[in-house]
Amino acid sequence: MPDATTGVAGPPLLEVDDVTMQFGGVTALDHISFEVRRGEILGLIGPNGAGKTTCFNVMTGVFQPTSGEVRLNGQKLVSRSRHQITRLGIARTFQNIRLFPEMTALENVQVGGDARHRTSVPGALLRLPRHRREERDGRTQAFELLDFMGIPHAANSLARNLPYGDQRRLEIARALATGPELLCLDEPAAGFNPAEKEELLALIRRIRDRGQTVLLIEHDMRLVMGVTDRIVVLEFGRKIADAAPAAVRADPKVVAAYLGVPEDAA
Amino acid sequence: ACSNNGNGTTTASGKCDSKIAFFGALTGPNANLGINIYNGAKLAVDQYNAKNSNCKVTLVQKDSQGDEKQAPALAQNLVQDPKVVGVVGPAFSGESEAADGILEQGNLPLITASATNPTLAQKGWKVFHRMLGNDASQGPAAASYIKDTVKAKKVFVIDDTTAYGKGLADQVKKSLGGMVGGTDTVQPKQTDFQATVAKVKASKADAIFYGGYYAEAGPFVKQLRAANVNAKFVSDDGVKDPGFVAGAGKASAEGSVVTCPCIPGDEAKGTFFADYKKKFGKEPGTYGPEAFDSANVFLDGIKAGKTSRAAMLSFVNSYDKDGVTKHIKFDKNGEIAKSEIVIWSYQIKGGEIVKDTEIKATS
Amino acid sequence: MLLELQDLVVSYGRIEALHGISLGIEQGEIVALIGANGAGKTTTMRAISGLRAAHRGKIFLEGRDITRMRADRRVVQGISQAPEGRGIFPGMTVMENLDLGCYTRRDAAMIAEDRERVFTLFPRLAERRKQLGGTMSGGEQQMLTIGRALMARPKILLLDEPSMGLAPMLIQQIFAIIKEINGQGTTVLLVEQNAQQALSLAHRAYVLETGSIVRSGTGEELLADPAVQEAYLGVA
Amino acid sequence: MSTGGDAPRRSAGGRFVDGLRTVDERRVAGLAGIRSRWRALPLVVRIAALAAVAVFFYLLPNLAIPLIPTPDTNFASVLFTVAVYVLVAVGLNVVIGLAGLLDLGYIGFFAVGAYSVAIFGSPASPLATKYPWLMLIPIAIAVSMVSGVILGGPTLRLRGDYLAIVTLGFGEIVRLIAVNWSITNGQIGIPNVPAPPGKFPDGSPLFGVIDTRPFYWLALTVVLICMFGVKLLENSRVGRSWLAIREDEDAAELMGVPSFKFKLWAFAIGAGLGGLSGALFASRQGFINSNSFDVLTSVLFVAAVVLGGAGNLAGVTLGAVLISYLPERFRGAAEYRFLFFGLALIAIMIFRPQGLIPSRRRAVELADRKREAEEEVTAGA
Amino acid sequence: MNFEFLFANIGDLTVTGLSQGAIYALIALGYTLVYGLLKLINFAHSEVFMMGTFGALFAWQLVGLHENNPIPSVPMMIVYLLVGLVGAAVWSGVTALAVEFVAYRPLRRRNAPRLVFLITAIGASLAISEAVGIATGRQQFGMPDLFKTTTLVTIGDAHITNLDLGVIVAAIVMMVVLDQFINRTRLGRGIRAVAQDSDTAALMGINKNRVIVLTFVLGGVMAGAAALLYNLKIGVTRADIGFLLGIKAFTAAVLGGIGNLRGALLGGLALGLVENYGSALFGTSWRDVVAFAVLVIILMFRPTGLLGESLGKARA
Ligand SMILES: Nc1ncnc2c1ncn2[C@@H]1O[C@H](COP(=O)(O)OP(=O)(O)OP(=O)(O)O)[C@@H](O)[C@H]1O
Ligand SMILES: Nc1ncnc2c1ncn2[C@@H]1O[C@H](COP(=O)(O)OP(=O)(O)OP(=O)(O)O)[C@@H](O)[C@H]1O
Ligand SMILES: CC(C)C[C@H](N)C(=O)O
Ligand SMILES: [Mg+2]
Ligand SMILES: [Mg+2]
Repeated sequence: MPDATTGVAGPPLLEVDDVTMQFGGVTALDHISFEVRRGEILGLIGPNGAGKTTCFNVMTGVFQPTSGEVRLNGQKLVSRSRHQITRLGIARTFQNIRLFPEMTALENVQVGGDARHRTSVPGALLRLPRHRREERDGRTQAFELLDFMGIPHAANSLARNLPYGDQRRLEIARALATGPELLCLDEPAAGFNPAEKEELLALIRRIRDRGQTVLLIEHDMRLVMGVTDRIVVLEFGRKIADAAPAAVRADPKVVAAYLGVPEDAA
Repeated sequence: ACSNNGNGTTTASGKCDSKIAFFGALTGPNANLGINIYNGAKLAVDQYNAKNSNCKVTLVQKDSQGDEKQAPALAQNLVQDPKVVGVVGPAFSGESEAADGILEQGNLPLITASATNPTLAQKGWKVFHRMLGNDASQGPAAASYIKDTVKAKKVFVIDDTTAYGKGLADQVKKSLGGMVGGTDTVQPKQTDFQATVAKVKASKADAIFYGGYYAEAGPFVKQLRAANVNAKFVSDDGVKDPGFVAGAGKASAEGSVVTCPCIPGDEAKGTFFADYKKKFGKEPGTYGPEAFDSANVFLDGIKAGKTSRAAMLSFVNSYDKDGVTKHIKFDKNGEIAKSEIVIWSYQIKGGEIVKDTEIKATS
Repeated sequence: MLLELQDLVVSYGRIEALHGISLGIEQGEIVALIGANGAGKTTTMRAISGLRAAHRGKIFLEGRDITRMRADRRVVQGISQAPEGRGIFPGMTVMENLDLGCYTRRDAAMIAEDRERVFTLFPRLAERRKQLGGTMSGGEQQMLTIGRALMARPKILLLDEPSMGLAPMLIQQIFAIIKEINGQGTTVLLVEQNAQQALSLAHRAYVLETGSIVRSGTGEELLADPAVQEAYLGVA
Repeated sequence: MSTGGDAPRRSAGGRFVDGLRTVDERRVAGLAGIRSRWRALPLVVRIAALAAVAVFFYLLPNLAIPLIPTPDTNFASVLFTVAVYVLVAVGLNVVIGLAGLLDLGYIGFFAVGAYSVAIFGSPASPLATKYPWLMLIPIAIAVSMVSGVILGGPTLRLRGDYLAIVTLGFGEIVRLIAVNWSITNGQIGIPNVPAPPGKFPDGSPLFGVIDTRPFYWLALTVVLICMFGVKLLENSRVGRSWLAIREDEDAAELMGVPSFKFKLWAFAIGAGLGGLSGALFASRQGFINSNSFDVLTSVLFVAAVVLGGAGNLAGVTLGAVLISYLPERFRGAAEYRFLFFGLALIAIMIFRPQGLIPSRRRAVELADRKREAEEEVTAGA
Repeated sequence: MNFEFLFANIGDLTVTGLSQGAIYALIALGYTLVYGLLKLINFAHSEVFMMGTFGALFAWQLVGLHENNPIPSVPMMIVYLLVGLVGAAVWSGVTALAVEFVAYRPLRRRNAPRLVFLITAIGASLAISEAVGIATGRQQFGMPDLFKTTTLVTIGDAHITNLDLGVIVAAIVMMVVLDQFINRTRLGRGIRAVAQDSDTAALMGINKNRVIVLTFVLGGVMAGAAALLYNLKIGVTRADIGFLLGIKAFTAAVLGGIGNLRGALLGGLALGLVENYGSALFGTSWRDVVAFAVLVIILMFRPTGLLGESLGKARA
């Protein structure tokens, strides 16, 4: 199995260690291991049903893997609760958008920001100074993130009424608000047209430039090849490649399993 | 109507606007019992108004549905209306527990024509009066009926957990002593008694005493007979109503016995029986005569110019006169004299409740 | 004209999503509808299939006015839609989902044949006959949606972003399939973000911009149109 | 962990606040003109207006307004009942309206509060203590909150309607324990529940049976304080977390919301307020038995919240007022009042499915949806 | 705790528990059907059932069978049973439809939130039971006896009466038929499709409103059948009997896994047994406490009931 050979090497931020996930007879992940290094943009690709989303679900605590372990900064994640994992520094978006539809965009982002806040009922009832500070900072940060994602105009609209594309952006803003070290994006460009994909590509780079690590699932090869530093390829729950974009593109196994005709039209 | 008179105990201003109130169930599962009592009181008031057309008395009705939950609010209501100088009721013991304390705070005299729980007289309520014998008499009477007339060996005692049913069943148990071959409770509004029927069946008792009201007793007996339990069914004044036969069905109700510290309507003195029949087109039901007497005590008071509650209270306390059911005179707890207590037994025959014998009060 | 929209207006509450669009589709054509996010493509599809009411305007199928016809009746009349996103029945198996596709059909033998055809197109569905639709992966659900729409043997097939969420190889396949069923006589209305491919496949196409049709023409014409190239083909 | 916060961006954010105000205003104005105008008023004016409303409510039993007073029942007594229902609705709104947990057994907490006061306060109870009334109230709240946590702990994992039936079961269990337990004395009940302390100069009790206004004023005060507290929670991280959980619990968890903790808080706070209202109820009633705590009443509590507009304090208040006031107002038509009441519930909900005063967010959303739906109807769907 | 009584009578307790549970199960089917389809707790279903008890009574009165009539001959009994069944099913079915048209359909048109349906359901329930209460003077009505209850077989110490056997068999047969209908027929598949996603179902050519009406009628007919059995077993009815029984049946539905037809049967029978054993063990007054406590415990370990959901959405 080709090992990663790319330049942007940092210490491993996230390690997926020999993870297996079975659903009844279906083995969605079959002894998968890979790592995400601090500061990189890692692509996760593979045919439909290869296990990419399942991999996210295991990392973020949605599923308990049948076996194996996931570590963030060396800390074990398996069997931790989901909100704890988020607070440890992983945030994600969803393949099928899952915003809080009846809350405004601003509130959606604020909820994300609250992951880093401590005060609870007593603080809110007594309006303790700490609570006031957190509220103020959370609000400011939420506005900043909406701005950063290019949807400041949406702040006071209910999420459900936003156009599809803005909803995808809002999801990313909300995930960023939790202050993650690792941001996991599940097909963020689905349903985007080429121009919008172009914007998204720039945006992902900017997120990385803010110091955050990005793990990206995407079927659009132009986007993946354009933005990632390294790519892990899954097929039938197994890892079939783990290399720099150029190497992956040329890998015959990947071509056969996933890309089809080398020159795709994306 | 919304002015708040801070002091309800003061005398009402006008002379001819006094009210007395009926307090009890006019609707709800055991409404028949309340309606009988209301009718008795109504007859008294109408007769009074016919004779005193220049100074009529209003009969206020407070329908509690026999539900303790509703009672406190209704009692407060009565207390807040200074024109009300006397209450006939509350009809049931349970609602009495809930309401009488409030009437007491309002110093509003009450005469119940039916609430039979003995402890009601022992709570130090000055306003409390009872026109009939209590369950400390009825319980032993029922027990002796079971022993002497039914000649049962083993009795299964059931109550409905109300102040009345439980209180009475406890008295019966005490009197039966070792003959009690099992006990169980049912809940008001229950319709499915399979579990209790199973217990009765397993106990092989030859008589059942049921303390409670007719709404539950009817279907209970029906299910009992359907399960081929043929023990003699003995119950109380709460079951002495055609509603029992309706609930149980003629066949199942047949032969059941109920006791009651009330006189049969046709045993009442004077023209009561005829008057009642004429006015309502049917014979007086359970406690009609007692209610008639209770209302008349207050009406006599009003006639005598007792239009404040305090005056009415002392009037009632010193009342000493014959009514249609008995000689009326209350002791310091508000009970009538021992010698005036009667307990009757009644039988269900061919779907009718017919009077059986007068049981001698033993306690 | 198999299907015709006349001056169609559709709104969501106070938001008017389509401002009076007119378009026509001839028997046997593949017509593509392209446009940016929120342009109103899905809304157009839903209006045709009857899931959204027309505020104003008319819809004709084979010359008959179906504007006020219920959605389920339109299926019987030969309109079948593969909805955008997750339009599968999550609690039913793959097999049951497919069977619902031919709810209005009664020709058992043909149905069996069509089912086999779908399984040949998407072997993954055949493997997972008994799996619940809701547990399939995103791309697998997309296959199921398309397969199910095919099961209806419609006169006109509405495909809303069929390539969304599919792996590159499968996208090629999907476009091949569209071509094939069109060859067998099914008319197709295709909504796609993947404008390049959609336009090369389509006989004719319309460009939708914020609720209005701004351009139309044959596939080649639009492919060659510089404005279209810039806005939708990512040719900078 | 850097999410930025450097100077240029902040100013950008600040500019947006201004820009947004206009957007917001336009959006709201289309639907709820009064609401937006209200929010546009200066804070002082708003406080003054609220104070005036409060004063009005304090004076209500003394005002001779036509039609409003109840002909068959003492008005102040009805007002007290109304206030208790409002308190119930405020508490239940935290659970249902904010956190989205369908609690059909809220009466259970109401009962726990009521029985706490009765059991520890009534001389007729075997567990009577010498604690004064003012001590009994915090005890009642505490016991209710603990019961909320006891119920919530094991069951908050359950989804929507499973939780609903479990809470309903809880409410019934509380009632049935009251029926069967010797201390609570079943149907027979507990008399002489203590009332708040205080005497008129003439020695008659301040909180007596004849003049019920002091009770009403007390309840009103409690209601206002609790509303204020709930409002503080709503406009904070806590309220936001509740909403997020209501919208999509899984997503909320994945965004770092400890959903169990906040649901438990919602339950405990709701239970505490329920217990407090029960305690007030018992003190005023002077007598309680198991009948007062039946499922139907519990269901009516829910009706109050939804009828008025779940999630909105003014809404649930109005709902509670209607639920408790209407049957009293029409006590004259005793036979028919619950029939009419049932029909009224249907009619109101059909004409205002979003509740009488919907919460802001729902108002917008529902107006949209309603129009959509109407269009679908015209299309013959 | 009275173990002695429990074990001495375990057979009889089992039989009565099952026949009790069978009635719960039939009512629970109605809850589960509507819940599965519309995700709606049809609170008014208890009243649909209550109307059924009166429906049977009226039908009998119409053909001249009154409470105190003598027990009829076997052929007449069968006729009367059928008459009662038709009367109950028609009244229940009509009530169910009325509730759908008056209380639910207008809300669906307006896309009202789910909770609102619950409130109109409560309103409908209150209105129906009050209307019947007023019409009947809140009186209790006794049922005629159609046959004499006799013990058919005795297994160990369990006396199985004709009534108990009939009730249990009827419930099982109806559940099986309904289950086959939902899972095997095209119409049943339509019902399930609407249950999961009504928009997409329309795209399959399914008429949503027809499916909903059909479901309410089915639930109503089941409730009618339950009402007939209830009349035979309990022997009286009243305007307010629906409420408690409705809650029990809903509990049974949840216990089995709401939305799951087989779960409704299982939940109903289980609830009947638990109640009977529980009341033998702890006293009859603790019966409902035991029932609800068991419900809570089971849900703690199986959060979606014994059999989980199936008519509605599985985890998406
Ligand atoms: N709960 C489940 N039960 C059974 N099979 C499941 C379940 N969840 C996922 N699977 C299967 O596991 C495999 C992996 O699914 P996953 O969603 O991870 O795919 P993916 O790589 O994200 O695909 P796509 O690109 O289509 O989104 C799929 O074949 C899917 O059908
Ligand atoms: N349910 C809804 N409520 C309110 N507005 C909506 C709703 N659905 C769509 N819209 C709005 O209608 C417009 C058209 O949306 P539509 O979904 O038809 O666009 P589209 O062209 O299909 O976009 P996409 O490429 O994102 O699928 C958008 O502005 C969108 O925000
Ligand atoms: C009317 C009577 C049956 C009342 C009954 N004696 C009771 O004390 O409650
Ligand atoms: Mg995926
Ligand atoms: Mg679209």
